[in-house]
Amino acid sequence: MKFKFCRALISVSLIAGTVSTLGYAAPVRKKLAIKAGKIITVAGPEIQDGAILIEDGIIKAVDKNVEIPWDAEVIEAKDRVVMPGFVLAHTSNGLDAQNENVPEVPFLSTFDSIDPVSPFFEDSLRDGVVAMLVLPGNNTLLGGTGTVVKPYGRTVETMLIKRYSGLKISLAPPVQQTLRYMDGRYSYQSTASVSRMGQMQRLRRYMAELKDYLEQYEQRKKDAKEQEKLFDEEIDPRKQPMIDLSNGKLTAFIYCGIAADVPKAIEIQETHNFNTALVLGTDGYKAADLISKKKMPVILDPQLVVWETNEETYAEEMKVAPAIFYKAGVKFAFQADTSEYGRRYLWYQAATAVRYGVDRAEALKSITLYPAQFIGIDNRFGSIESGKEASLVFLTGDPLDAQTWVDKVMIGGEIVYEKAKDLRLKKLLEKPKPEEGQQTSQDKNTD
Amino acid sequence: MVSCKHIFILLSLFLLSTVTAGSAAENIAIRAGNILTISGGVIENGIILVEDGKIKALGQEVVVPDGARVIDAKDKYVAPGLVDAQSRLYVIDGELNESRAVAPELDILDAVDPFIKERQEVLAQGVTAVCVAPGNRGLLGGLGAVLKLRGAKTAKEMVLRTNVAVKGAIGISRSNQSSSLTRLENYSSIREALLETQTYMQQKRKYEQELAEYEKKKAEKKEQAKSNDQQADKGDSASRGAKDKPTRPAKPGTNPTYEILARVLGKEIPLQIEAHRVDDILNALRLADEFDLCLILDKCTEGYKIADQIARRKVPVIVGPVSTSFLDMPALEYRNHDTRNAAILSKKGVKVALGVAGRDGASSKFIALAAATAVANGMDRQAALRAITLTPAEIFGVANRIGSLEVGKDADMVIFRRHPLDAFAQVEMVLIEGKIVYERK
Amino acid sequence: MSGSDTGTSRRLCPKAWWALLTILSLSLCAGPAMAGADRQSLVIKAGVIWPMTGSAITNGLVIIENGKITAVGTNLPIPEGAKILEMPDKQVMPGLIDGHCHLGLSLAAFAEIEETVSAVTPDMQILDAFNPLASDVTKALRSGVTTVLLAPGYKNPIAGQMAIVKLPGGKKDAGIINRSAGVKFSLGNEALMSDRRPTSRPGLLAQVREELNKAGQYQEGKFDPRAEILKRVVQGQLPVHIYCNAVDEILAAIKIIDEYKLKAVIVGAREGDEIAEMLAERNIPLIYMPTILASQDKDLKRVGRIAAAGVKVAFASYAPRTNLSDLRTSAIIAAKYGLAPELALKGLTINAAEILGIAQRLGSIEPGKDADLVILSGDPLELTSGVEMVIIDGNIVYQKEQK
Amino acid sequence: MRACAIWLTFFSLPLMVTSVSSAQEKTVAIKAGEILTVSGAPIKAGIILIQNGKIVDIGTTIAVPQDASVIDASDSVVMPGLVDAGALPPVRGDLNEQSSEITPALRISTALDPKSKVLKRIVQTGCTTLYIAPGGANLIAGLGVIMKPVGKSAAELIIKDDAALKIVMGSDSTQGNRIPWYEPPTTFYYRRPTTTMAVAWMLRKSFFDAKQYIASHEKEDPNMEIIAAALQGKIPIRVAVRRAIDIRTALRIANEYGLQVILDECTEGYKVAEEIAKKNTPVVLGPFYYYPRTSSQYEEGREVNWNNAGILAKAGVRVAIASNSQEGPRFAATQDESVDLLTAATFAVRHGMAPAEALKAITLTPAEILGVAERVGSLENGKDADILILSGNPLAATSRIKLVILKGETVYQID
Repeated sequence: MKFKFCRALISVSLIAGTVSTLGYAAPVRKKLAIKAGKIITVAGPEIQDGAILIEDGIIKAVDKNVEIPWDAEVIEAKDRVVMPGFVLAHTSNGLDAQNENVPEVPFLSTFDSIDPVSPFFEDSLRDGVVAMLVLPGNNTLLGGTGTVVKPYGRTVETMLIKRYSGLKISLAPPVQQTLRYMDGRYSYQSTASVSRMGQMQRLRRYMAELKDYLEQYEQRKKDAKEQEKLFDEEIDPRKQPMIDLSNGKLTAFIYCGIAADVPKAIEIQETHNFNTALVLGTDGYKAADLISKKKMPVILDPQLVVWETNEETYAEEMKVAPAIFYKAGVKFAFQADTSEYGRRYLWYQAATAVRYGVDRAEALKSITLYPAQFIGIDNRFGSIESGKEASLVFLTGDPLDAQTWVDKVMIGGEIVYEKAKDLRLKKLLEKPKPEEGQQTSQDKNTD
Repeated sequence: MVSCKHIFILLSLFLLSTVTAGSAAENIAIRAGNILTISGGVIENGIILVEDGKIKALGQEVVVPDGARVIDAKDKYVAPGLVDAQSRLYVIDGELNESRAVAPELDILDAVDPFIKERQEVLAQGVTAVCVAPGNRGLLGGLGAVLKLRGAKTAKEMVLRTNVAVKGAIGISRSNQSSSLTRLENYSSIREALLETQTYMQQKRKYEQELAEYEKKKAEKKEQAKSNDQQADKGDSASRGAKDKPTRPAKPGTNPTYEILARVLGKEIPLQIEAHRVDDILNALRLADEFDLCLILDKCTEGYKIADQIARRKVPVIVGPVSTSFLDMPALEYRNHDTRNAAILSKKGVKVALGVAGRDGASSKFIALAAATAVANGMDRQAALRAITLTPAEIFGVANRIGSLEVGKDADMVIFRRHPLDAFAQVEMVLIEGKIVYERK
Repeated sequence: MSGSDTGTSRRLCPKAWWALLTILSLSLCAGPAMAGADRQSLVIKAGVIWPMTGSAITNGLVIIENGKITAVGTNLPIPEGAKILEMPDKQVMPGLIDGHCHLGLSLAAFAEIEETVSAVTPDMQILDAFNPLASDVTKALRSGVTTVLLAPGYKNPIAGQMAIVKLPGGKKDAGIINRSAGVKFSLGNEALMSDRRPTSRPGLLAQVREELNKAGQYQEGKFDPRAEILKRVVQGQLPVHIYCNAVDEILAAIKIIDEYKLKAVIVGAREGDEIAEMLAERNIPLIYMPTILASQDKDLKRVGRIAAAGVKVAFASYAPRTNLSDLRTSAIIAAKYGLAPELALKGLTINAAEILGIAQRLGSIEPGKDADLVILSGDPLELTSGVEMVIIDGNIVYQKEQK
Repeated sequence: MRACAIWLTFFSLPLMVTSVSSAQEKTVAIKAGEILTVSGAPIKAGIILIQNGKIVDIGTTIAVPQDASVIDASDSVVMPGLVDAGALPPVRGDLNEQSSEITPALRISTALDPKSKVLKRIVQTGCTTLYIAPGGANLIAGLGVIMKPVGKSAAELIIKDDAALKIVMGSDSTQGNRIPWYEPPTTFYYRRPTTTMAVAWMLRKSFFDAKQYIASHEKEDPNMEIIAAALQGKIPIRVAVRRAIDIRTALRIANEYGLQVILDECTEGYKVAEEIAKKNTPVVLGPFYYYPRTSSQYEEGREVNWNNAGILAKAGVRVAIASNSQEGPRFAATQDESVDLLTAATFAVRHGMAPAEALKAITLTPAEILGVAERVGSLENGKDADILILSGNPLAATSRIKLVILKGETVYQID
């Protein structure tokens, strides 16, 4: 831990220049008032030129005309749109390694693996994310428990919002990608040495053994009581997370690689009644009506638009997961991935959903309130309501407009990001100074 | 005109769904020219009465209750829904096997994808049930199941019976190479697993006895303690109570592998062994004799060479593929494949079921063709028809539900325009449990 | 017999034909087994006769003399001393013709037919690898197939010369009909390899064009066996059988056929239905892949659509990929999924013969044609009807054992 | 359903050709809320008149003939069909002929698959004109082709064959090559180039050889023919370069041989914008690596700038934005993996490019660079009626393509 801290410090000093906000260490003011051009509360209607009153990082009031106390510091944001910070319901980035290569390791925690200086957190903050649930990857049956963090802080402790929340279960067999020649084109294929049958079986076996263990544990306890012995045996800490899962202290995030895994996930939920959230693959929409029957929360695959070939006409038809789930009346949250630039922004995912017919309000909820609910932090995050934490984003325009930028990010009443001071973004967007001598030398040998 | 066709198809599908919804409750009476009740010969100009999904009555003089929907099949054949005993329908590609060699506890239902498109095509060829089992890459690959081709969103709704058999395999060539050593290894490791199961069961029984004893002892102790308390004169009761306390026996952990194999040993679940060469088949038979198993021979490519022995053992056989053309690239073990296999076995009195064992799920639609091929190679017509209806149902223990047209069985039936084994026997209508699931336009 | 004269005989004057026939009959007489059989005449009385050229004849008879059919019809005068086969409940059809297979090679057939060291091997002859005594050949007679086209493999863009042979029926010498019946091209993606030219589709087509151009400019004298053969291809003396399945492959094939005015047959043609009319208007015939290799309805329906568009279709088994005995199965499946039944039958016999250019001798039951007959227990388009007897050149080469 | 039907008429009906020709007789009028002509100023509440697949009239006050079938898009935005100057090849398998490093005569057009899924998807993303090139694993990769995405055979698809000669610099063309060091060469991968130096050297050498070839006409050599033609400016040359150093090398070699080249990809173009502008060399940007993804990028030491397009445009370079495959040099990506043009342009604007520029960069500019501007790229009289109808501003993330018209025929429509 100490080592990690030092590492963090060093690396921080390295990138101190890049994210200026890390240098920005303002103490939290007691009273704070934001005068915003537009407030998207998500919870209620949108407010034109309203104000938000914040005390000790907690929202006290939000309305068109709040009377602002004389001692409050006023942030003028007349030309800004203020809305709750985005929430990422499921990610495996920011870890040094995503998957343990042992199938059953529920006792692991991403808390010990999160790397505070990972550029992922920096990027997320830049994109207006204020809270995220970091879970293990999709290649481990019982991957471990997750951690809810804010993408800001020098150590895991300072980032921490909620430790020990959510447990990752993956029904898809671990995937090793290999290049195969398939119907005329090379494509990456999974060559899993274990099968879906095996995954389910291992899970059942684990639960059966757990049941055995608990019974015997109780039995031993009873015996001890009968024999007037003192009973100091602890529950096996490695089993604790699954126990908590069964008695509802944790939420199971079940990864369904293909639609066929969804019925199995539902079966698991029914037999053990875990409270469950489904993390879907690209074709999860096939099971939309199943899911809507169970009213399960859904976390969509980063790739929202997939193509399907119509058997009758050979036509390529677009399938848009959010639109389908919206019609089915399922609550969903988006994932962002690091592969491609459109998909890595939550606002762009929401915009895509709206493009294909999802209601705007619902789309906005699905990047703020719903994910907050899924990961159990909606008492503090997800909307602008009095009593909630002042974790807000200041946007230069409408959240779903591609030309809008995140201007400021406030977490717990503290401004933690400002575009104006974001040197890395500057570097990415502006023309570099021409290197000395280059120009002239070019001129010489080209003329 | 294609677009019209397309619209039409959608429309008809829509209608179909409404029909299914409607026909759920109502009774159906089918006036059939020929009723092929597999179990009881052919009934000409008979009537089949279907009531809430079951066959209520069938015969030549059956009174049709008013209000029943009458389906006219006077000049047609009605047969029970066909069954493919070696199907891959619904099973996700590459999910047939676990890498572990001995894993009988795996359940094929976990590899089933309810969202496949092929179902309707296979249904349209008169197949109403398939038996899916794990592949041959594991020595004990897992549990098979019988599925009905209902339109369902989950495996649970499709399944007719689970745990129908534990699928095993002996002497399968790897990358077109096989050696007698691997054969030996396969055979012996299956045997080992069964022996281990026996010891496992013994331990379990032992534990139960010990537990019973312990409980008894404890009860006695309680008695003693009580009596001691009653004659509470000296204060040494505690010391007496303290000595030779009975200790609870340690419970052996439950092992799903052995639990399943125990049920196999108990003849509760049959062992379905895929064996091709004569020596492999003989090995399988030897296993069955040694442990007194309920054996099902799968594939049985060279069975025709030892038909008598198989017949003597009264072991049912699932022959397939009838022709190696159904395979993608016939592996080494098919070298001596003979299309007359099924015919010879059944002539010798072996209980033969036929399977397609095709290269993918959709090829289950060829089951009738497979049977016809068997007939062309000398199999008796009736036997062949039985081998794709009742016999597989019997082998997998679902004969009380499907496989023949009898009173009380599920109303899974197909209306053919001609005899099912004719190449151009057009499927007119398919019913599953009294619901019309396919109707030719 | 030397390769060249039989090779060209197909398209030459009848004189050459007589030459060929004498050669053949000689080669047949060589077998002592049938020395006697040839002279005596055979009469088959069958329930139904399928001549393929005309409509079916019920209770007719076929008269065979010296391995040739002399008469077909009802109540014909029976020559004295003729051996008579009474089969009132059986049906007779011409021996089936397999348009594309790899029979009679060693067990590892697909190693035997792929000479992948070089991509262009038109001078190879498949017949040099053909073993008439191989187990699958002797078994093959049960299937009712009497004539097969032997082809080299799929991995070479220009694979080699194909041969047409009659199944020997246990005799040492196969009845060779044509030692070089054409050159096999492969424009499918099978012909791409990662470590040999070509590795890409454009490269594949470029190479084929290159070779054909070279052959076009090839002048006699300097010895180049490959150009030698390909020159005859370019001049249209030697037909090519182009293996291609996907639409783009077939389109590429058509383009090359047009450019070089090739005398071509397309083999495989899985997705041919999507451009069937292009094939029809160029009347390029097809040897369709074994339909039994497909399983989706949309694939099974394709061959029917192709034939409906007016393309001449024959069938192939790709044996040992599929059994020879499933040649008929493939045709039946095709018919079941929309191919006109009579086209299915013709595709097994007369159409195949015409596509392979052997219709003068085979493919139908007509006077003057070789007496290659199959006697079935029932309707040829019923899978349930088995092969009872196979006759090649008037000799009974297979008879189902009676129980 | 309706979309399906339309798809049918275009991809399943064997009689498509005839149906088109018959359909082309009729007149189509589009009533648009806003017309982005790209070439001129936007027109509010305008009408576009189409005859025989060509635009015959555009304006606000146009009399619509009675027999004309009217498409009412009065609530929508109408713009010219997109021109993708570097699209996914609808070709199966390897896109490169690996057997040699220099394959100028390799024509990608010979392997087109008109039924390819890629084309059906590209149409739905609004592309009506595509440039397809061979893969990027060979130094001189081969000849590209300009095509429309809808047609039954290659002949119907192709607008212009031998449209450009593709040359690849940087790490891709050296990929997999090995020097026959001690062991004897066993595969054809034992060959040059293995270094950036050798890339430049081989390029110079082949141009030098081509010069020799032109000088002395003794024997036919298809490959040399092509390079010679390129050298004489009969075939435009497109050089795929990423790093600034490679861009400079490319420009230098072009200078030496007096070539007029087009630069592809140009990931580090922003560093040398002025030089490119000075040579007035057009640039086809894409694929867009906003964050380093593949290892090869690290090997190359490529640095990304999000505003590459904007900087180049500001410096006065003619910039086209192409989708391109992100899959790597050898195989075409699927549409899922690549970026559609509208999205690319949208983000270009987000990162600093002027909206008008960005719109040009996916329509008119690529058309000019490809040399088909007289047919496509903008809404003007006489040009092909390749038209998109969108629900809103094309550069907004929330607006969707509602209708795609190709040569006057509706090829895609949302139900």
